[in-house]
This record gives sequence, structure tokens and C-alpha cells, in this order.
Amino acid sequence: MSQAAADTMDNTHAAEHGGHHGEHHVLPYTVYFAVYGSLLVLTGITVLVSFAGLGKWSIPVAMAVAVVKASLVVGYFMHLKYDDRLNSLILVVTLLFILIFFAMTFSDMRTRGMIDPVEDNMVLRNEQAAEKAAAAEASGESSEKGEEAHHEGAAEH
Amino acid sequence: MSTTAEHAEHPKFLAHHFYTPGQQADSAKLGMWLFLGQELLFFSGLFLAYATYRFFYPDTFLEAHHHLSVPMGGFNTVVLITSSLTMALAVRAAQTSNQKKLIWNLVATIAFACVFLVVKYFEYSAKFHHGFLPGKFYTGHGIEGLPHLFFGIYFVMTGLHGLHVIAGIGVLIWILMRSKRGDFSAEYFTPVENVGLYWHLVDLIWIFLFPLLYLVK
Amino acid sequence: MNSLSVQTILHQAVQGQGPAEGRFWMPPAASTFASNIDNLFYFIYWLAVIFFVLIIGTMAYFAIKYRRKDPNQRTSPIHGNHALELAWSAIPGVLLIAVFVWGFRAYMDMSVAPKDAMDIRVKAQMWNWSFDYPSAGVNTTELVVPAGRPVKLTMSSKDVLHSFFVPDFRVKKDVLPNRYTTIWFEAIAPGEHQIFCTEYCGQNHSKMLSKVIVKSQEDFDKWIEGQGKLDESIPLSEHGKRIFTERGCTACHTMTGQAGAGPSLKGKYGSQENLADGSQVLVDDNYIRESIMDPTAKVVAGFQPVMPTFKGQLRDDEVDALIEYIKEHGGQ
Amino acid sequence: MSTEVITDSTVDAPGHAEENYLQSGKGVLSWLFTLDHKRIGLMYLVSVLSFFLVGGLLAMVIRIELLTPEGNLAPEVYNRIFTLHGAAMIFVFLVPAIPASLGNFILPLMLGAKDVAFPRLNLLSFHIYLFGALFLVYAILTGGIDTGWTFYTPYSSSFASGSVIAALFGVFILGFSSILTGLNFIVTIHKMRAPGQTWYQMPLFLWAIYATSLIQVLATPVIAITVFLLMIERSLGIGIFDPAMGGDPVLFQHFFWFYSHPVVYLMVLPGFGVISELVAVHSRKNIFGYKAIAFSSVAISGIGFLIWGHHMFVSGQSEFAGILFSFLTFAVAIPTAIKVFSWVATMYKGSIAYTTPMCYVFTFLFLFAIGGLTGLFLATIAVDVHLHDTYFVVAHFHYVMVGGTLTAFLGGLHHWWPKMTGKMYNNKLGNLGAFLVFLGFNVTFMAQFVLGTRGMPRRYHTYLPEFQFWHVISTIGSFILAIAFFLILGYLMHSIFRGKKAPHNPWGGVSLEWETATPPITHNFHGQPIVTRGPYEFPEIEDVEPAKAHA
Repeated sequence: MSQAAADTMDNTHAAEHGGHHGEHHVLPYTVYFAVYGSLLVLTGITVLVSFAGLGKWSIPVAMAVAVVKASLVVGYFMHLKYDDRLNSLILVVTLLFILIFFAMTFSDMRTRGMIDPVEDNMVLRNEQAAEKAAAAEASGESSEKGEEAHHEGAAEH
Repeated sequence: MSTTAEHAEHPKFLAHHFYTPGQQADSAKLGMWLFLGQELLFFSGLFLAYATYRFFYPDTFLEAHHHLSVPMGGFNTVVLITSSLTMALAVRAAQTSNQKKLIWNLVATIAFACVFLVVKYFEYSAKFHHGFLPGKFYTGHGIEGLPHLFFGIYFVMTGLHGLHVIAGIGVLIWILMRSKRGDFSAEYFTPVENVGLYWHLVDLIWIFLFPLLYLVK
Repeated sequence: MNSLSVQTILHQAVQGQGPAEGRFWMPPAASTFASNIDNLFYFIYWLAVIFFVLIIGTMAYFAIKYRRKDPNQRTSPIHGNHALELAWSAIPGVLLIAVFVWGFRAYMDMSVAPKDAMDIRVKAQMWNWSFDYPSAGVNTTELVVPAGRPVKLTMSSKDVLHSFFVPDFRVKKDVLPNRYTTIWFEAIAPGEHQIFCTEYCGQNHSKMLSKVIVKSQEDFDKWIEGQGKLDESIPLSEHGKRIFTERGCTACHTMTGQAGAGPSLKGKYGSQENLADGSQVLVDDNYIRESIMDPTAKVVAGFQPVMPTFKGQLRDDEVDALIEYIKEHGGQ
Repeated sequence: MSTEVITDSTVDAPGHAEENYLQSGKGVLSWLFTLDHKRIGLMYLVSVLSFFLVGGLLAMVIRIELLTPEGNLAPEVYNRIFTLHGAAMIFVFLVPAIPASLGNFILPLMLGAKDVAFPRLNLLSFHIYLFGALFLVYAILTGGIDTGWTFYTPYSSSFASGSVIAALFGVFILGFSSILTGLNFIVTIHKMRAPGQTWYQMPLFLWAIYATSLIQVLATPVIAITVFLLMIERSLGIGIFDPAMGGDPVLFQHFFWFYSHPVVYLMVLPGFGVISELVAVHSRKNIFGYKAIAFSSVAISGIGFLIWGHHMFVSGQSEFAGILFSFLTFAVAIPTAIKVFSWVATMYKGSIAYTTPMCYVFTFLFLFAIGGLTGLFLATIAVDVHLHDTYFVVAHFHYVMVGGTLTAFLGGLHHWWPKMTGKMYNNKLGNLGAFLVFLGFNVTFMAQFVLGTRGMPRRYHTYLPEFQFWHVISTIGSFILAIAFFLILGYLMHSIFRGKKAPHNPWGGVSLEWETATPPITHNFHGQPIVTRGPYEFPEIEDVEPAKAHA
């Protein structure tokens, strides 16, 4: 091949792959410490909020703060803000699939018993408890087993 | 080797099948992000188990997590965030070819990681002492419902996270040895950056673990 | 064990399905919504056949018409046709939505049980079914239902996952240990239908069979009373023999002297039996009764305490029948 | 020619001085610790085919056992055999088959690259695969497991006997080999394409491998955590899946099927990629609807994550979720149908040669069409209630797995065999093999459709006498299938030792892998090929502007 073709090959290569060979983005110190400070503050906020007793709203608020902290770590400490957008695409796709996993599983959990309202999640456990109690009180009648019944009763409670 | 002029001075760290250091660095980072994606999905299974059993047995979860010590958890969160800072500074030092700062920051990160594990050891020994153990090992008192489920999920989540911290320490020590040998400079710092990404992920997971297990009322 | 003789096999193939008029693919439709599901099945079936013939026919035609006659035979530069691609996405899409809607409605009928359905409790355990009639306090190993009345089954399992499947009624639902699951059906006419377990549940998963016996309303009412007590006209040991097989005792105990998972009961009545803890016991009425109700109390040496309890499943007169049956095979 | 190859010597004569990858290292160590993607591909091929043999023999035992209603094996022995058949076929044969063996070999060649992005990671993946497979072999040797390949709790966690933990740990390790291979391929496709090779100039095999790798990276971790939790549940009993302690077995099924449904697309998508290649090359025609096929691969891998619930229609899952999963399952049928239609349309006005790979394309289209269409019965929730866990499902997934992935794998193997081994095989025997696979397979599994709709449950060791007729037919078919596979093994082995030297480019393919020597040199290309045109621009295509293209 002529030398010209070889050169074109180099340029296409340099352009396509090693483009940003030189400038790997270096952040000033202030950014690091600012992010560090806000992370500590946000941790403090989550702890305080948890004592405020928000009841039903405690999970969404805690998760919101955690997401803010996470995006700070991901954006600055992990350099995603200045990186090739492909890496952030991967993170977004991963979070999307985690969301699918949660949403579809909860579409089942939350709507159980919607049509036929037989809803009790511990049938076997209750039956075994009932059987053990019945066996305990049955063996409780014969006096010499009194102590063992007491023990069984305690464990069960 | 192929004869193109560009490869006259072939840098030591450039693998034979890449054409430019930039291509190798980008590939390594893309590969690392895919690995982090996979780790997130690995932990997502545990978060879903937590969410499901909290949905099934909310009262047991509320009652059982009073027995987790918030101060220890909070202190551990601060320790991990600080180790994230020192890790980021280590990567910055590598990018600016400042070997001394790189080594110091790596040592600091490893130290904080060890502190985290020590605090975790105390937390676990407290649980063992009270008998708040998973599944059939549960011998604690004072909690109705199914406390063994909560502690089952608690130990699996924090235990697996702890394993990842230990793996992180191992990799950080490997990077520390290589920086002592002077492998890294502004030209080539990909391993430091990738280990940094992994360490930030470990911190990220703890950022979500801490409120869900320790705080949420 | 019927052998591999060609006559029996051919006979079964030709004779096809059970008593009623099952179509080639489907077993007889014996419940109210079964025929609707069969129609939906055959609608998808003919849809699939048409598409299959279309695709494979075109492929075969192209393969023959455009086969390579000479090495540099020219080929057409076509590499896409948006109209065609749109068409063959939209048309299947519309057909699929139609199938989904029909399926959705059929599923709704199957899921929502009518209010006046008769409630029967089903208990599944490792390798047998048992059915409780709460209103009549009856417990049987075969499901007896009246024809022409909706029946709702509330099912739960004692150990692992099982699945209640009656092909002729087109119903199936997993039986979970931690939750009740329900199904309902209404049998059209009296008859007998096979029950399968379709969720893998261990060693004898393929033997966990039972029967649905559909009776007319009067027979069913007569049957319910009859269930209260054993029919006197048949000797007690005869009942014992029936119960012995029905309740699955044969799975572990034999009457041939050859031990299975449990000791053989041949010649045992009246003999001394040494137990796992070294002591001895006389095999009499009380020991047999206790071993049925509380099996792990006195386990015979050399055997595992795996026998499930039958407390609440066998009435006293049924236990007497079993004792009579064992006595008959006893050593006296 | 679609690409100019920048090489130092102008003519890339086949007898070139540099020796090919097969000769460039002697001794076992040079193979076991090679970084060359081609050698790793071959090693995967050998180990994958040997596990296929193990799985196949287990299948034959099952079929013989089911000849008579009573059968002659003890129940627990039969249960272990069908479990190991399932586990061996899926985890150590079908999942790695096309991506790890053909993919490893062909992907870098198609990209004009010297190797995959991370060669050491590629070798590590192979060693992890062997290490994981070792656990599965240990489980087999110590009597196997009887939980079914689905490991449903609470049977697998508290009632099953046998080395279940070893098998679970094997699956856990195999998962990482799959993740790392997927990761490697995604980075290679993104970062190491030949200059000038845009995404739409890549062969469709790479699009399929890319979609597969997405599933490998995003679905496999969930089976890792599921198996990890199951191992802890079985050994320590933390009660997460144990109903007696408040756990929920249906939650295990959600965890399990979140991986196990995308994994069936992970197994079949590479097969689609191979078929796209074969149809275009052997019909000498540009593929019909390149973008439609490429995007439908990615669409299938995406939608594949939304529809796992159709495995659980009768499992006690709520009716609402059942309807939702049923509706979304229909959505995945559309891209699959588009692919099949496009392949058939590709043959229009082509120049179709009856080479062995093309015979496998015909077999694939026939069998996969049936597999795909029978999926519609199972997607419709009302009909699935009757058909679930019966032989209808067994027949459906064999039509898609054996009829789809395996025939495509055999087609791809025959397509690239000359390039991989430098030897040619007998085309007539190849076509006979393809026909026997077609015949044997249809006889075996068409009979099982009938068994299924008539209500014969799956995983049954003894069955009712009325089903015996169809079981006998199915067993006869399975013998024909076994003969076919041994015939294929025979003539391929023969071609390695005494086969004719393969021509440089036997099928006239124009994608980059045909630019290399046969068999390729260690560094694949002498210079760096530049791609200027699409992967299917065959010389036979009439180079007339589309406007003047006469009908």
C-alpha cells in the first residue's frame, strides 16, 4: 500500500480512538473538598430526618438524599461528568434494569389477593405452631411431661 | 509488529493489540463501568429482598432495626466517605504524576477501610452476643414476628458489602505496591483510576445500605 | 406392567382419548369454561398453522426457484422494503392483540370464583392429596364433587410446592406451603377425571395422582351422608384394605414381609417388636392406633421416623378397620 | 473487494512464511495459557461439545426410560438424570456455545482487530468456565442432584439430597465466566472496530453478539445473587426462601426467572446472528432489512427483561401481574417474527447453494418457526394454565433451543470450519447430517406436543398407559437424532485428520474474517484492514442503481 494510505490510517486512528489522549481532566482541590463537605452534611441530614419520625414518608426522603449523595460521588469522584457519555449510558441502563426488576416484582407482590382475597403469608408457619401447641398441651396432660411442655411453650412464645 | 511509523517508540504499558494509549485507556474504563454495572445488579437482588420482606412484615422490620446502633453506622458512613475522598485525591495525584501524594492517599484509604472493618467487627460481636442472628440461629428475645428474617437480610447485605471492602483493600494494596515501583504517571494511571471507581462503588452501596438498614423508621 | 405389545399401543393411539369426545389435541372438555379455552387454543393453532405454511412455503419456493444454477448467477440488489417490513410487523401485532384480549377475558372467567361456590379444602403433602369438606367434616383422598355446581378449592401444602392439575377441567394452580391458593370449576356431567401434581416435588412426584369423581346432586348428597360412617355391609377388614391403599400406606408398608421405607406388617400382629431405643413393644390395637396418630412415638428399630401423622385425617372407625386388616394378616 | 488490506507484502499468498495460529506454539501449556482469541475459541468449542455429549447421553437415558409407563429406573435416579440433563445442557453447553466458541474466534476477525479488548480477561473467563464446570462434574460424579435445573425452593433448600451446594457453586462460578466474556465483547465492539467500519457496516453476527453480551452483563449477576442466597439458605437456613420461617418461595421464582428468561434469549440471539450471516452469504444477496434485524436483536434483549413472569402464570403470582407479563410477552414476538420474515425475504432472487450451512438454515427456519409460534399458546395466560408444566412446554423450549440455537450453532460451525481448521468436510455427508437432525428432531418433539396438550405433566418418571404411544414415537425420534449427531461428529473429526485442504474463501464471503489466511495467522491481519462498504456487498449482486432494478 502506498505511504499515503498508511498516513490516512494513522489519522483516522488518532481521531477516532486516541483523540483525547492528552487532556485527562484534572479537577482542582476545591471541588474535591466541596463534594466531601456536602456529603458529610447530607449524611447528617439523613440521620436527623430519621429522628423526625416522618412515618410513611421516611423511605422516600431517605432515598432522595441517598440519590443526591450518590450522584455527587458518581459525578465528581468517579469523573462521570467529564467522561465519555458511553460510561454514563451504561450506568443509566443498569439503573433502568434494576428499576424493571423492582417494579415488575412489586407488580406481583402488591396486587396479590386482589381478585380472590385469600391473603395470609404464614399458613404453614401457623399450622406448625398450632400442631406444636396441640402436641404440647396433649403431652402436657401426662404429668411427667409437665417440664418439657413448659420448655416448649417458652420457645414457641 | 506492524510497521506503521506511529509505533516507533512503543510505550512499555501499551498492549500490542491497541493502537494508541487513549484507545487502551478508554477501553479499560468502559470495561470497568460494565463491571460496576454488573456489581450494582448483584446488590440489587439484595435490595429487592429487603424491600419485599419489609413490604410483607413491616412491623417486625421497624422493631428489629432499633437494635442496630445508629452511632456506629453513622461513624462508618463518615469513615467510608472520607476514604472515598482520599481515593479520589490519590487518583488526582496519579494524574499529576505526584508519586508521594499518591502513596500517602492510598495508605490513608486503606487505613480508613480497616477502621470501617474494625467498627463492623464490633457491631457484629454485639449482635452475636444478643443472639440476633439469622434464621434458625436466632435466640434473641423481645421482638415479635420474624426478627430472624430481618437479621438474615442484615447479615447477608452488610456481610457481602464487607467482603467487597476486604477485596477492595486487597486491590488497593496491589496498587500501592505498583505505585511504590513508580508504575504510574500522567501518561499511564488507568489501574489507579479503575480501583478508584471500584472503591467509590463500594462507598455508593453503603450510602444506600446505611439509611435503609439503620435509619428508616 | 403392561408390556410394549404393539396391539395395546396401537389400540390406545386409535382410541385416542378417554370416554367423552376429546378433540385430537385436547382432552374432553368437562368443565364449563373448558370449551372456551379449547376454542381459543384452536384459534391460535390455526393462526400458527397459516403463518407456518406461509413462511416455510415461501422459503421452500425461494430455495427451489432461486437455487444456484451457475456459479456467477446474478442476484437482485434489493436490501429492504419499508412498506413490506411495516406490514409484517403491524399485521402480526394486530392478531396478537386480538389473541391477548380473548385470552384476558377467558382468564378473568377462570380466576373469579362465583359467590355460591362450594368450598373444599385441599391439602397437598409429599406425594398424596387429601380433601376436606368443612361443612360435612369429611376427609377423603379423592375429590367428589356434585355436577352442575361451582366448586371452589382452597389449597395449601404441608411441605414443598405442588400443583393441582385436572386436564379435563383445564385448571391448574400451584399449591404453596406459605399461602392459600384457590381455583374454581364447575363440572358439566358426572364422570371420573384424573388429578396430576405438575410442580416437581421430589421422589414420587409422578405417583402423586388422585381422581375427581363427579356425581349427580342426589348421589353426591347420599355420598356425603355415607361418608359419616363405614358401610356395615362390607366386612371391616375389607374397608381396612381399601383405606390402607387409598391413604398411601402401601408407599412404605407392604403385606408381603418385605420391608420398604417402613416395616412390613405381615405376621406382625401379636408379636413383640424391638424399637429404635432398644425397648420392646407388643404389636396390639393400642400400638397400631398410636403409631397412626403419633408415628414418631415408638419407631421400630432400623427405620427412619419419616411417617406423617394421620391425626385429623382418619376417623376412629377407619382406624379400627385398618387394625382389623392388619390383624387379618397377623401371626395368630 | 469491500476492503483494502494494508499489508507489507502486496500479495497475501496462502503459503505465507508466517505460520498460522495452530502451529505457533507446541505443547499443552501453549494452549492452556494462550492469549490468542482463536485458540481460546477452539478450547471452548472442544469443552462445549464434550458437555453436549454428556447432556445428550443423559437425554437418551431419559427417552429409553420413558418407553414404558412403569420404566425400570428408580424414581430418584430418573429425577437426578433429568436434572443433570437440564443443568448440563443449559449452563455448560447452550449459554457458552455460540458466543464463547464461534464468537471468540470470529468476532475479532470480523472487526479487523488483532485480538479482543482484554486478552488476559478472555483467558481468565475460560479458566473460570473450566473451574465452574468442574463443580458441575463433581456434582454429577457424587450422584447428582434431583432438584430440577430450576432449583425451586423449598424443595432445593430443605428437602433435596445430593451435592446441591456443589452444583449451585458451579453455576455461581460459570456465571462470572459469562459476565466477563460479555464485558470483553462489548468493549471490543465499541472500541476496536476497523477504521471506516461504522455500526451499520458491521456484520449482523456482531450485532447479535452485542445484544447477547448486554444480557450476559445485565442478567447473570442476578442468578449469581439468587444462587448465593440459595446456598446460604440451604446451608445456614436464614429463612429467606423457607416458608416455615416466613420466606416466600414465589420470591425465589421471581429472582430465578429474572435471569432465566433473558438467558433463553442469550442462548438464541447468537443463533440469529449466525443465521443472518449464513442466509446472506449462501444466497449471495444483501441481507433484507439490515437495520430491522440489527435493532430487533437489541429490542429482543431489552424486552426479554420484562417478561419473565410468563413462567409463573400458575405459581400463585397475582392475576394482575400474570396479565401484565402475558401482554408484554406478546411484545417480544414481534421482533422475532420480523427477523424470520427478513431471513426468508433475503432468499428472494438470490443464488442459493445447497451447501451444508444453507441446509442448516432451512432446518433452523422450519424448526424455529414452530418453536416461535408454539410460544404464542404459552404466552396466552388462559391457555397456558392448561399447558404449563406439561410436555407441551418441554417440546416448545426444545424446538427453540435445539431447533434454534443448536441448528444455528451447527450451521455456523460448518460455515467457519474451513477458516478455523483449514480443512474441508464432505458436503453430501453434511447435508445428510442436517436432514437427519431435521427428521429425528421433528419425530421426537412433535409427539411431545400431543402429549402436552393431552395433559401429560413434565418430569414424570411413570405415566398413564394412554400416553405410551406418543412416548414410543418420541424415543424412536431421539435415536435418529443421536445417530445424526454422531454422524456429524464423525465426518468433522475425519475432516481434521484426512480432510482436503480448505480453499481460501470457500463460500465467497466478503466480511473481514475472509480476508485472513486459512487458518489465520496469530495476529490475524498483516496490517490494518480498512472497511469501505457493507458486509454483504457480493460481486454477484447486479450493481445497478436501485431505480433501474427490474423485478
